[in-house]
Amino acid sequence: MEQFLQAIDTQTIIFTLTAVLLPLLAFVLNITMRGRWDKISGWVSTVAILLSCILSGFVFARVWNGHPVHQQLLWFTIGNTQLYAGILLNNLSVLMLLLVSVIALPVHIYSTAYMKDDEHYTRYFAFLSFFCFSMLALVVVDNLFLFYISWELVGFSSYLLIGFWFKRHKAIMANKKAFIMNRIGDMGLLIAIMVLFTQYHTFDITQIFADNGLISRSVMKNGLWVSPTGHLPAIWQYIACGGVFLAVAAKSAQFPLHTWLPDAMEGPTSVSALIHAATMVAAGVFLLGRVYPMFNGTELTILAIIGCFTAFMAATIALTQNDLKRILAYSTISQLGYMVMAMGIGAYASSLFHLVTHSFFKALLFLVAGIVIHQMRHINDDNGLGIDPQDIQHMGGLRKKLPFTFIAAIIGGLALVGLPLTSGYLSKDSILIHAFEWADGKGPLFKLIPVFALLTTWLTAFYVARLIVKVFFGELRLLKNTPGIKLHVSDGSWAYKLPLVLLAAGCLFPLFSANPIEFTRSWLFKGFSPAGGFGAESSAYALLPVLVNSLSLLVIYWAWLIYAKQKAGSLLQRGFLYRLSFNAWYFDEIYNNGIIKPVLALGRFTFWFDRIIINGSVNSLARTGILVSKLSSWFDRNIIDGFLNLLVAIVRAIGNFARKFQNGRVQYYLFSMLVIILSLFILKILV
Amino acid sequence: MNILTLIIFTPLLFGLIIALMPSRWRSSFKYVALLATLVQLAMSIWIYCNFKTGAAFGGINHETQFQFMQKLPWINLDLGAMGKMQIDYFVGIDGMSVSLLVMTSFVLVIAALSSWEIKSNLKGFFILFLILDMAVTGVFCSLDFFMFYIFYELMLLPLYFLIGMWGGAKREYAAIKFFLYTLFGSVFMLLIMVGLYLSVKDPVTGNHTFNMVQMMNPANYEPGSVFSVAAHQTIFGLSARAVGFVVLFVAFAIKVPVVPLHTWLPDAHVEAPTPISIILAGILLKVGGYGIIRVCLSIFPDIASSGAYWLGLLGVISIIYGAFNALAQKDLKRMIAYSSVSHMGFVLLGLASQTAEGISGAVMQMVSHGFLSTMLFFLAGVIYNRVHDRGINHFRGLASVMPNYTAFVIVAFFASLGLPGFSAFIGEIFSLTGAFKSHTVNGLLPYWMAACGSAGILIGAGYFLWTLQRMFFGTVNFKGGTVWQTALVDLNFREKLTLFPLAIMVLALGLMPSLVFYKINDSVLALVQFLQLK
Amino acid sequence: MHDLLPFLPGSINNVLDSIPYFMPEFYLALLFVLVLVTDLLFGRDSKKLCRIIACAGILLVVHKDYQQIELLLFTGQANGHFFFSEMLLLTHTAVNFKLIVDVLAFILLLYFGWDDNLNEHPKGQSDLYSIVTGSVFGLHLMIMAVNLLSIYLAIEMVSIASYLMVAYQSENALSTESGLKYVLFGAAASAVMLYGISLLYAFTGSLNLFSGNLVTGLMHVNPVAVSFALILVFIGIGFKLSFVPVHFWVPDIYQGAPTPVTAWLSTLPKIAGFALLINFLRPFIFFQNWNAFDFRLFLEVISIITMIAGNFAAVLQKNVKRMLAYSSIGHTGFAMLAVVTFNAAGFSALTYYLAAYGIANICALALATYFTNVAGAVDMDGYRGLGLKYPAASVCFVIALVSLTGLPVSAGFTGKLFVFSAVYSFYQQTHNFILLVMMITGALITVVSLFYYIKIPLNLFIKRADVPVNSTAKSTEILILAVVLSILIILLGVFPDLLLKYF
Amino acid sequence: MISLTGYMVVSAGLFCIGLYMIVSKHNAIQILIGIELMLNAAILNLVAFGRYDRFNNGGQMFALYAIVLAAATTAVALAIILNVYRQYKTIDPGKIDELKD
Amino acid sequence: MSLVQALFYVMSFIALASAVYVATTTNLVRSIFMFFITLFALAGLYVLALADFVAITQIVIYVGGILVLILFAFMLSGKETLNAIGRERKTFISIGNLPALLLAALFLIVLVNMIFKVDADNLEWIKKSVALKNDIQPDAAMTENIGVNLMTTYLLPFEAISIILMVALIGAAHLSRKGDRS
Repeated sequence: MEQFLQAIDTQTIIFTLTAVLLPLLAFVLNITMRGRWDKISGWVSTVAILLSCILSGFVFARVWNGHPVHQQLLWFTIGNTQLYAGILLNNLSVLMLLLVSVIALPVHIYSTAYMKDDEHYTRYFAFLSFFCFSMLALVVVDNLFLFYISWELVGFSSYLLIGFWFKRHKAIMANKKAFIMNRIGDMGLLIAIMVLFTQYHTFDITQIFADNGLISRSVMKNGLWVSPTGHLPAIWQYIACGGVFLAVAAKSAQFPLHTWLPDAMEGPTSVSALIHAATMVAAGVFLLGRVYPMFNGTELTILAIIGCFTAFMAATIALTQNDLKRILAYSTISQLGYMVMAMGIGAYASSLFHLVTHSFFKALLFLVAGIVIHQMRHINDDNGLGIDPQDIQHMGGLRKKLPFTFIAAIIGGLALVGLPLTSGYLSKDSILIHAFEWADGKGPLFKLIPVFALLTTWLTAFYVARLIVKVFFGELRLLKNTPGIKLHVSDGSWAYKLPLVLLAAGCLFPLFSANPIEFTRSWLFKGFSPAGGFGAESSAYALLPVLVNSLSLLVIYWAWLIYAKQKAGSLLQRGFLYRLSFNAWYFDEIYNNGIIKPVLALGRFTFWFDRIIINGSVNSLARTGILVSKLSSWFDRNIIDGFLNLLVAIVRAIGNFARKFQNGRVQYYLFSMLVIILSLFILKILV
Repeated sequence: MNILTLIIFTPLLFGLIIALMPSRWRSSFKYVALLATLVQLAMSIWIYCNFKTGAAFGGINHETQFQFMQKLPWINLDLGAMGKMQIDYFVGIDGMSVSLLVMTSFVLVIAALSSWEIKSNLKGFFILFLILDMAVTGVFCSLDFFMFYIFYELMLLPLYFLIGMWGGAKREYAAIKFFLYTLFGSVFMLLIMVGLYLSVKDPVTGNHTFNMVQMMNPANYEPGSVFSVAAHQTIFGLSARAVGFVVLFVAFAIKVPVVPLHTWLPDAHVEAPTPISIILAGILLKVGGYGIIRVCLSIFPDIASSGAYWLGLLGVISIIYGAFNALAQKDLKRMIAYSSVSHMGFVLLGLASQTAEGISGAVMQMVSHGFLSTMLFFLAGVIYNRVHDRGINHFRGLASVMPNYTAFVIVAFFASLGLPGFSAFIGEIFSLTGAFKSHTVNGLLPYWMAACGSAGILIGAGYFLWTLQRMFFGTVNFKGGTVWQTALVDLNFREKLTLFPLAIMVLALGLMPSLVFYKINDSVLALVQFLQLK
Repeated sequence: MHDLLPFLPGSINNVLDSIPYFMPEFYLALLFVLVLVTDLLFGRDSKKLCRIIACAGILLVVHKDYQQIELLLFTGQANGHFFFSEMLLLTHTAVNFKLIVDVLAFILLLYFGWDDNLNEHPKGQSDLYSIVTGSVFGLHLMIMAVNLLSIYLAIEMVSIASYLMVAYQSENALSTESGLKYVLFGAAASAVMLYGISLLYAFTGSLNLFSGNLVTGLMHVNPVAVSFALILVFIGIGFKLSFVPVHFWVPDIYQGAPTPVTAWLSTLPKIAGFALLINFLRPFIFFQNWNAFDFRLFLEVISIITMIAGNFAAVLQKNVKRMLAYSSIGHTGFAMLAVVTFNAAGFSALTYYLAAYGIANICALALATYFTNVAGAVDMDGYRGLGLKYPAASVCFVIALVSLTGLPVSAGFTGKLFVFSAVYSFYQQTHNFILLVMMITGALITVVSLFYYIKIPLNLFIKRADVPVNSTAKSTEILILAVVLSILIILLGVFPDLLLKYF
Repeated sequence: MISLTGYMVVSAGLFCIGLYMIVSKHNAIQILIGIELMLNAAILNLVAFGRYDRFNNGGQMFALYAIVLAAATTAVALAIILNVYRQYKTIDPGKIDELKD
Repeated sequence: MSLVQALFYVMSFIALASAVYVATTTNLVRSIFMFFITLFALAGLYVLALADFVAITQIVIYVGGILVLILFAFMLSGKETLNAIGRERKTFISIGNLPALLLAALFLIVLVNMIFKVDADNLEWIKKSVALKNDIQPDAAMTENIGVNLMTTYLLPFEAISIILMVALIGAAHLSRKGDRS
């Protein structure tokens, strides 16, 4: 099936292929050269990803807004089905390709420093490269079968990386949990793929999901799901969608399968930055993007509801967390909820836009967190304190010690909150606006979605502010408790700083749009919107950003007051008191009694709910599984084997009966024989 | 000399050589056995390379489409009024056999390599090993039912002794249980075989025949004979053909094993020494699956269709039930044994679907499980050899002590739980796809079976990961304390040499499934077509 | 005298004409006298000589048997020849049976001298050889007998010889005990049989099964009474075959008798008994309107019960010989499967099966002797751990047991296959469901029989000896015999037509 | 003429008496006598019906052979019983039961 | 015919009665001697059935051979002990013998039932035999007939039985012999 292709396309494909395979090469090199190359292994991987990054850039430049490139080769034949392995490059995949490699590069660089002292340095980079390979493959493959393969490989590499420190009990519990949760999603995806394959006899994404693809020619008729290639009962369409959603929920940590993500923070922080913030968790959203035509109205609404709920819930939880990485993890869940919700409300472009921007600022924040934790661990190790280096209650005032990091954190934080001039502002705005647009003309209940989305924005603002304030402002609380400890804290080498710079650059508006205010001008947004796109008439356009951002600022300020005030009465806080005079107390009271307490309570409740009910139910599922397994094992030993023993007993019984006659007395033998003859006679007479 | 004949009887020849060698050369027996298996492997690779594909080589029910055939008269008796009794020495392979044949010779090499651990009665061990080798190879090559049966039965006795003499603590029980279970299946198979023999006539010679290929053609059945399709004979009020199918199926299902006929397996696997566990799991189970394809489906296609639902159901039950049982095990080998039950359930499910995907998936799963279970049992054997314990709870943090070992364990475990890139994934996903598709294509299996089957993959992840977590990760803590810690050295060169090719094979098949699919596809299509014609 | 005078020349001619068909038996009679005279002349030292003469003589008889095939074919009497006033019938099947019996007898004669227990018998073995040759003569008669008188006579002849053989070791309490049991049970069974014969005679006035009025006469008599008489006769035949309910003697006698005698009892009279059974049934089965007594049903039920009783009871045995005794009961039941078909295929299957059984059983018992000789093992427990000390013998034992179980590749398996085929093709003609039940039972007892046969390899190889055996005793001759027999078993398993083409 | 039925009844009676003896007696010799009675019952039958078989003389000839065979059997049986007595000092078959399951 | 019939009844009665005594007596010696009577009575019955040669053989072999043998055996195996064993049981019909008795009685019932069903005097072959004058008349000299038959029709059994007797002789001699031949 060799097809003639234009030379340029072939070149593009080769570039892509090289970009994907370079990390794999790095993985293989690192695995095979273990023990010999220990020190340079990091650079092997980094160089590989750098080259990937460059190649991806080329490819991106070629394909973006150009014609999609699709090339495939026969992989194997099974029955009459021919399976092709191929690469599909369109706007979505090249964007993701670039995004992944661009995010991965700083993380790699960062890791060379961050993991420097780990005894399994090589293994770390091997796994990291392997992850990059899987992730890159995931975004470029052209059929569902390969997609599933990469999908699982991504999960697998995540498993390996979460459990990287396999001696830590929590880490291996976390990676098992992550993998199994993901497996639930994989199962859903598998079923969905099987349904689609049965319906369309192909795995090819283009054939199924293209504009004029098979799925657009399928209709529901009389309870049947009819397509040009066959038909199935309608229920299977829902099951397929459900399967896809399960997959998305598992990978992108959506309610109710989100609980693995916070636990996954047991992995190295650099891993969290790459996998559990920027790339892998976004794969779910990417999947949605790939199979978007599958979903119809109702299903999309459900998606929106779930996304929205997840976003809100996670945000409330994040309010009360003290673990630095957990806050970020919940924040990630919340942001992913946004993206899913955006998909649900039809804001396809906005969703992907947010995906991209989120990757940058969340990766940035994680790297920042990594530096902070690293330094805290230094302090901890130097002084033998035995504290949790991730607990923000021990931190404070780090902006003076880590100025560079502090700036990066501010940029990242602002982007996360979505304040103007950041990329986050553009994407988040676009989602919110779309949400309101979408709810227009629908029932009042539908309005809840934009409203809650809005609320979440403010909650986000609050926890981000709380985080930054607690970590960087005020005084180092450790010093308070245990004065006289040694502090050798710094931003670290260039390998720490350079990634922050790179990522921070990505958090600012210029990368995405020349216009810092209007998201519709963004090239990225345009790349996914149908031509003619969005009308600018809506009043929401003007109002919303103002409303959102001003309130966000207010919230941040609130948080500032609350957390900064408790430490040392800083000027800012006094200034606030100054402006609002006694109302400050009043606000404080209201905040404490009217808002914070309920919100905190709500946060606690949702966390409790999360921990006990959702987590609990997952655990009890596991417990039930083990119980069932014990039962079936018992059944196996006693009933099935028991049947065998019964047979043996029967054999014995008959044998013993036959032996009973053999008592050694010949007359008894004769007697028995004659009795039998006699009974034969009598039988003969009677019959 | 026919290559198949050579490959079958090479081990016997080497066995004779070992038998004739004086006992003081006992240290060289293992090399002789290894050489025998290597020679076999070389021959099977040659066969694989020279195996022709194309619609003209589909095999299944066309005698002329088989390759490397050899047909010699063997037993030739004139029984007067009853006609002539003719049994041929008839070997030949088609796509179904060739993949399993190569897999078998590969696994046998591994088994021979892992026989290094055997320390006592070497002569007996290797002679029995080579007889077993001959029998399993013979099963995959025979096209005459009588030969098939003889090889099939010939496996039992060597295995009995191999388990019984070199096995673990409960070896007597395990050996006899294995023997009785499988014999129970095969004696009834004998009855059906005789019935088939007397029902089928060779159209050329006019004699009754054991030729399996001719048994597949309804026209060869004597009118009015018990198993004739047209005659609708009954046995005890049940359709004779249905009875025949069920009996044969039970015989093979015991081997596969299918729940609830599986209980011999955990005992036998656990008690057997490593090389024998490898052969049991790697090859013996496939004999059952192969038998279902070659005999049950092909000779009784009508019943196979009407009974497909039940086959599928049994497959699903095996998948789930085996997985749950694996979850509950405390012994590593037992866990692996139950995982085999679960994995072989996919084979049955795929075969029951009677779709090209399902059958290809089933064959792939068999080949893949052949390598994987070999790997798993070898790995279990490694620690057993070091400390003579296999309790999952008795180990902790092995990863720190034996990193290389753990790496292979991770590969094997993840490959087994169906991680893409490894062969089991291809096998499982296509078995399931076939099962799912079946309802649309031929209406045999309901959709939910495939869905339930995929739950098995999930539980599979559960027990493998749990085991990983319990045994390999975490801080080092052994039941046997420091004694174990010193005993548990990492893999040596031979072990790596054994494991590495396996890992490569598993990976290669996962990445290039066409290694298998290309060779089997024509046969699969021929079989599917044949099954649809009924 | 006046009555018979007209018939005298004819009768005398008949006798003279019969002699060519009686050559093997004639030579056997001569052999008997020769052995006897040798025994008397050479006294104590005659043991070896008697054995040599007996063995050589039997070989000659085998040769004569073989010539009879040609004789039958040459005279164009493929369906058989009656002689001695229709006392005897020589058929191809009969010649086959005779060949099997003689060959096995040859093997057994060799084997008698190698049993240490028997060798220790203070009164010497020469007498045994005379008895044995006499017994072989009886077996020949049994195979050919078709007259109630010759049947009775043959059975008695074999029985008397057997009583003596069992009780031969008069200094051995067990041997004597089993002799007593045997003689009492046997005499009672023969009395019962005689009573049955007397009834048959009373009902028909004829003793001749074939040409006389026996079968037609019985048609006119009350069927219930006929059934009684026939059942009583079957008791006598069954005593030789040892089917249920006349099997009670078997375990005790097999266990108590000297091992070679057990080998003798478990094979030769049984094989000859089957020939007798076939001859006895033939006129009834082939008689068109026979309906007084359903032989097939009778045999079918007896066969099933025998298979089950013999095999299931064997499961619980500890003594090797006793276990083999029970298993031989089971084998009788299985062989009766082939009798039920009552056609050529069935008979050739039966012949083959019995030959295979005979070889394997003799091999097994020879090895039992071997282990008693070298290690003093009598019970299965005594076999523990001997497998590695005596590998050759143990492997042979396994082969013999494999054949007895009926697993490939062994003569026993092929025999079983032939029996199944014969029964199956008969089933295809009749669709009698009891045949199916029989076959299923036959298959089932294979599994059960494995259960007990495997105990010997289990003890030999798998169980570890509690006390290490320190014995230097050797018994090379038996070992060689066993090896030869084992090779034969496998050879016949792989190439059954070596033997089967003659049947 | 004497009715044949009469002979048969007498024979049946003898047979049953013999039968009773072989299962109830505690002495091997008496059991042997019982067997002889059964044999005689059969011989009586043969002889009685042999009257109607003048040419072949089957019944009478059979009776003769039966008597001779009985003698042979008895001789052997007695020899064995003698041996048993030597070994066990009893000839009660019920007490000689070393061989049993 | 009444005389013959009467003789038949007398003989039958003696035979049966003595047999019952043989069966029931606890004294072995008496039982053996009573067996003499039974055998003699039977010989008489044979004569009545016109089988004089058989009757003579009966007396010669049974009475003269077998019984003497039995007596010898009895003597050889220690009379006192054996008698002691025989006398151990006092009761005429003990409970222990009840099953045996029941068995014998049932057998008798079944056999008699059968005998009456058969109707021996009107059997086909007997009628035919009478019609063909194939029945033995009281004045016939059957001994000659037997002699001829023995040498022609029944030659084989005649020869065979010689071997049987030889075997029995050797065997019995072997068993009875004490210890080593030398």
